[in-house]
Amino acid sequence: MSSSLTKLYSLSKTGTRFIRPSVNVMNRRALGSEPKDGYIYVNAQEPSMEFKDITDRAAQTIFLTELVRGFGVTLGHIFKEPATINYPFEKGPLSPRFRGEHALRRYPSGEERCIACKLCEAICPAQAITIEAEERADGSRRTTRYDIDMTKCIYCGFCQEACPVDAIVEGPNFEFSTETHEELLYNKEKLLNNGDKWESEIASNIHADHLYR
Amino acid sequence: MLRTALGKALKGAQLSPKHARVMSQQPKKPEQIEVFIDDIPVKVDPGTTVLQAAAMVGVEIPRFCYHERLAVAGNCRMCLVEVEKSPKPVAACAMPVMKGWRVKTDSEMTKKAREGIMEFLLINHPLDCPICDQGGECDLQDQSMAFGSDKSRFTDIEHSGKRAVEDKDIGPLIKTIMTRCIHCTRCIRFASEVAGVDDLGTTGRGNDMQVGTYVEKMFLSEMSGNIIDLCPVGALTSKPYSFTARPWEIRKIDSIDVLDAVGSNIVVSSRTGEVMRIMPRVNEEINEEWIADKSRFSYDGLKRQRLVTPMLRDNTGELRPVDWEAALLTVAKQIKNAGANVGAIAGGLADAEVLVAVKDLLNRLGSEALCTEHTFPMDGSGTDLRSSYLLNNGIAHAEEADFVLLVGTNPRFEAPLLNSRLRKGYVHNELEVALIGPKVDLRYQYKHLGDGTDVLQQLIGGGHEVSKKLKSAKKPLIIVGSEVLERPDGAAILAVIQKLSASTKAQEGWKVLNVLHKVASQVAALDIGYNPGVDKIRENNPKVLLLLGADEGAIEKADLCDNTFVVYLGHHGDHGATIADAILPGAAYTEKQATYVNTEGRAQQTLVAVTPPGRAREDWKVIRALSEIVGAKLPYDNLNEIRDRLDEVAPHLTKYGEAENANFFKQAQDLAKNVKTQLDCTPLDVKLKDLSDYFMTDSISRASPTMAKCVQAVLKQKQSKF
Amino acid sequence: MLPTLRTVANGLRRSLGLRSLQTTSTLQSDNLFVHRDTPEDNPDIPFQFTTENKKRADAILAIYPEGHKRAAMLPLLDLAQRQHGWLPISAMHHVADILGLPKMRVYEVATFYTMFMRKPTGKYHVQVCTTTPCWLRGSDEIWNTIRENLKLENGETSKDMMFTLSEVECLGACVNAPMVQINDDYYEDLTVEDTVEILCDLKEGRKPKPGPRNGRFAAEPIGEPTSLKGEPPAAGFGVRPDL
Amino acid sequence: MAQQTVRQTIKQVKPILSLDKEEARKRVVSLYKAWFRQLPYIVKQYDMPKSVEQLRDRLREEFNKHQDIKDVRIVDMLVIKGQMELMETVNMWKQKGHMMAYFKDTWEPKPKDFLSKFLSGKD
Amino acid sequence: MSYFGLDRIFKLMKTIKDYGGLRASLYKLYRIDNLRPGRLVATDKFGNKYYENNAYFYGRNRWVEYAPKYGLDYDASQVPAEWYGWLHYKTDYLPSEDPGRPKYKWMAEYTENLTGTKLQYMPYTTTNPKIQAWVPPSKK
Repeated sequence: MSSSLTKLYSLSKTGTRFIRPSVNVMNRRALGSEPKDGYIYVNAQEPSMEFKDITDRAAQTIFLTELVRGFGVTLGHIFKEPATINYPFEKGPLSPRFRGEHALRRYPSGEERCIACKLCEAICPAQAITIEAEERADGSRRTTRYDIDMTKCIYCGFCQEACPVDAIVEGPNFEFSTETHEELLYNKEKLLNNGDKWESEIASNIHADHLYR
Repeated sequence: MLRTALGKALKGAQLSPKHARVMSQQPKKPEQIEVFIDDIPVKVDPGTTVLQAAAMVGVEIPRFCYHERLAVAGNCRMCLVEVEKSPKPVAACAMPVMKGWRVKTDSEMTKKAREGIMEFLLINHPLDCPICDQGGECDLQDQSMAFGSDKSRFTDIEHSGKRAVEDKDIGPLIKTIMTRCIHCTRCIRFASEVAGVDDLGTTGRGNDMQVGTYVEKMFLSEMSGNIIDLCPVGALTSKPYSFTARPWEIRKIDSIDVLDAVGSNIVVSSRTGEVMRIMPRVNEEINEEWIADKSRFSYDGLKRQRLVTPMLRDNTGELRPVDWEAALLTVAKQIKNAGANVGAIAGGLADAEVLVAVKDLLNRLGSEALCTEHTFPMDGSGTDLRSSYLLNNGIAHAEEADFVLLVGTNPRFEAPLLNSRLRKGYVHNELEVALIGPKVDLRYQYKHLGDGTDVLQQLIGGGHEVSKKLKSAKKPLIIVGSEVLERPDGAAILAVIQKLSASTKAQEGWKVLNVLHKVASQVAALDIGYNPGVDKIRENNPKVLLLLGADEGAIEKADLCDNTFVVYLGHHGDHGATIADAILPGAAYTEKQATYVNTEGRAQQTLVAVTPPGRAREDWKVIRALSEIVGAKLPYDNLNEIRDRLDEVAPHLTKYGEAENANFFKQAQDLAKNVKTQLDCTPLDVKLKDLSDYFMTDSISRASPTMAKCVQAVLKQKQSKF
Repeated sequence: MLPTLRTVANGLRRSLGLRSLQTTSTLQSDNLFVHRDTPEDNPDIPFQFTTENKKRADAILAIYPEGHKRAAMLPLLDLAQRQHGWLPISAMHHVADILGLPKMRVYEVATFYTMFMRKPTGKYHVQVCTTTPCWLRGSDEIWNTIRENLKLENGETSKDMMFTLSEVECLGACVNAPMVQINDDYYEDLTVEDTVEILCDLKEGRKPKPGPRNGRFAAEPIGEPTSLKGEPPAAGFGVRPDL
Repeated sequence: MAQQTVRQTIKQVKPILSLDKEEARKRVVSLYKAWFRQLPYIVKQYDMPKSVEQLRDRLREEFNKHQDIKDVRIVDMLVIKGQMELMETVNMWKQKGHMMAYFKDTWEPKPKDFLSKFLSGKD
Repeated sequence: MSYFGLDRIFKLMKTIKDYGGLRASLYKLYRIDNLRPGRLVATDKFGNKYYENNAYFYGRNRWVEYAPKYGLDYDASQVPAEWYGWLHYKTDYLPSEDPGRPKYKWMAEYTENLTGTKLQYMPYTTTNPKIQAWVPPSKK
């Protein structure tokens, strides 16, 4: 049924050619008046006052052709498959390089990767990252504080580019909106937890992209 | 190492370049020679190295092992430059220029040499910059960026090719990651030349060479922190600072160290309102570019045991936090009740501003009971003549002396930088040192004359073996520790020394008598007119006693009446705070802009690096606020105004950076004749005899965990066999 | 068991081309350049020169002028090593005391020279040259013979403290290759039988005669000289006539 | 002398809207009424956590703040400002926060003299 | 038949039947604004069902039906991390089949965006206080 209506719509589209044969002519005239100096007149032009054109315009006004065509388009779309995706049930395609919510990753052994080199903090153009570090009991260099103000972050991805150990990454998640501002002030635990939650997806994204870096 | 007995034997035969510099002050000047650095002509003295000549025309040659204040080693080869007509590049740091040399610091050969050296250095240097504390301020990083090649032939997929070296444990201050070492030997040279502690060296040879102590041994020096600054890579880094901050996120504030009376110039690095580290700042007149370990590492004491809120002692005798209004009102009430019967004791860390504010306040209240914690003889000239309590000759000139008599002092721990000057004179300048007092280790040889006061008498009488040397010396120095002057017979000792110094034949302008103080506030306090010693307080028994950071226990609760109301104004909960009835939290030296006068009479100011913690306020402001509530409002509201007041009291207190000379030796000696006290026969003694005594001497360093670790490490090292 | 497994695993990983994670420092030298206290080498073990050696030490010191006494460090350390068989840390300390030098300066020298043995060494230190000329002349056989005879590997010392075996680079006796140095003596032009004989002699307390083993006196050709047979030419031979 | 000048200037300067006090008063009253009528809607539209009574009190307070002003031109000027404010409010040009700003706690003035600076810890 | 669109009606009826009757289908339509035939690919541990129907154009051919327990409180963040890639067309592997997907024992259980609930994240400091105040010694 819908296909027949679509056809009807396309008929109305071709019909315009019969109803408005002057369109092309007018276009051609507008474009045809291309002057020698190479400039094109783009402003509204005086309508042609030839008898033929005047009657043409009058006929179109009288028979409400534009209105009919508009309805035709609307009617045709009712029966077409909608192009919008039905979020949150359907989700759009995403690149493995998508830069979403931050996460701190771990080594396969479960040891946190971050070594507190502070390069991400240094490169962050929005100064959203705050790091404090000290020596852990085993003598390794670790952060005691790794805060990202997600409301400052501009998701440029410089932090993950700067990271020498792939610790801070921008994960795939973009569905982390919150009701309050405070919830977006991520601390180290939150980021590590993000990493633990999303490791499956983060790892496969990195795997998918590894040939290109 | 530099000076064994040989040095004495070959007197004057062979002189190090530095010695030559000292000697070149004499009129005969050798002809200058002309050389060309990158076609820029420059006239230099013979013996100048290529590197120095290049520096004269502003051409900087990269280097790792060369350091201005250390002997030339010439082992890093980074400074290789091309010299025209020379087939091979020459090491600029070690090669003296010849007449007409054309040095090319930017030629193809030079560049190639540098790239080659850099590549060699990087072969065995680990690529752990992200976890290296030197990262961001690393000479190797900078120079490999500037002079290194942009590619490497070093491929090491197996991770087996790089040299790995065992880390050394050289104490709680210095962290070693020896794999990063590039063998510049700066630390070794510093240890043996400046610190005088020959514990570092190279062991092994070739690829196996490593810098270390060979045996498990702590680097037992009071200046050990300087090797951190010297290390061009991250092999030696600061243990307390380790991993805490990066050089690019740090705010650097020029300041002054107040933990001894030398007033070393420092840079306070702070980050997020926290002092991260303290580093030396070059000041040729005081500390060159070194600082002592206490100055460098006790900053973590600034974060511990702090007084952050005013406190009052409640009915049960417990100290309770209160707000400023309550504290000030209570203290003011007590002061009003006391009337003129108010006293004040200034501790070792009080700045000139608070000293003058307290003095003004107490004077307005009608009291004169202003004392310093450390005493000084008042007989004779007392503190009226400035020259009798200053290190008159200046710290920098100590290295020029040819004979030094130390009386009752251990400069190594009381003023490590003065001691390094003396050691410099000893190494390079044939300085002879004699000491009266307990036998201590100064890291150079000296003649121990005993620890009795009778030695002084003998010296005056000329009957002593040393007295001839003292009298004949052109540049003699007598350095008296302030500690012996605190003895009951201090006045007599000072009088004897004044007489002794007058008897020398020092050259014009050379000041023989020098007093070495131990605390930073003393000179300013005496300049402003405080009474040295707390005797006055003991006599007066004031109703309200104000302690300005007086933590040395000069006065105890038992010395005071029961109803004496003790107010403590300071920054640390130490001895003073425990006996106080009211605590007004003040600012430490990194938290205020304040004036300190060092032992040579040089006024310097600290700057604000971080804000005072909690509800603490700058000290003088507390006094100013108190004065308003008491009803004796002090006429200054801001720093400029109180500095104007300082200027009124003593103009030199605001001439920052300049040492105001004092020269009243003659008058002082005349007055000294009136001294009635007799020399005591108890032996002269100093408190700081050993390295373990050095680390914790004031409220800041006592609160510092790092310093506590140092003490423990030193004591542990004592048990060791090495 | 576990180390074996680890070795196997590492080998496997390497052969697969995977990166292995290095956990310990790589061994680049068989010597340790830091001191470790051991029962036989610690500063508590007293070291004194014997009266004889004391005299020798004084004689050595007397050679050097005042102020240059530290130059006596090498001979003194050698003396100590000869007395003790090797160079314990207390001997280094003793030398430092004699010379009045910081101990570190002595450590530096003692670790620099490979001939100062800082580990317990056997009575006979067998050093086998395996550098190219000796190797070409069959040092491998000599090496293996000694190894099997003494049942020692490179750098090991026998339990009875009689022998220490080490493989060394050129000892400068290439004309008499292959050769072995045992303590101060060179045993040259060795065959497998010669080597066994020398070791047997040593084991039985005899001192084998040092020098070449094939009848040569020194480095001369075997039998007749093959060159330079004629009378040496007079002075001025081959010089331009106008000079 | 100075007063005379002022008086003269006042005479010479033309009034903005109102010719006399009575007229100015009328304008004020009408503005007050307009605000008053709007208050219930404001509460609703801006979802303010306040009751209409509270807003009324606040409105009265706001008007009383200027009750001492007698100069007609200043009154007119304030009335115009009030109208502008009302317009912004009615048209929802403002947001909740702007409206709630009327109910901000009174804030202490910046400390001026030494002691109050000291006690507040502000320099 | 297809010319009159009757096939679609049959398809619709089949879909309704597949979904378990008219009532269930109406509820589904109410809940997810859509009623489409699709192949059930898998169900994850939370009970979310994943469908695929390649008859629809790329971008709409995969969808999730949130677990019934969520009712109308479904949320986009209820898709666990393993399924995220598949649902966003990053991979065609199902999580169970994907060889590149690690499974470490330290990996945390997936949680949805918890904002607005009691379990929501609240920032707190992870550092020690910078200044240690002096505590006066007690008299006791």
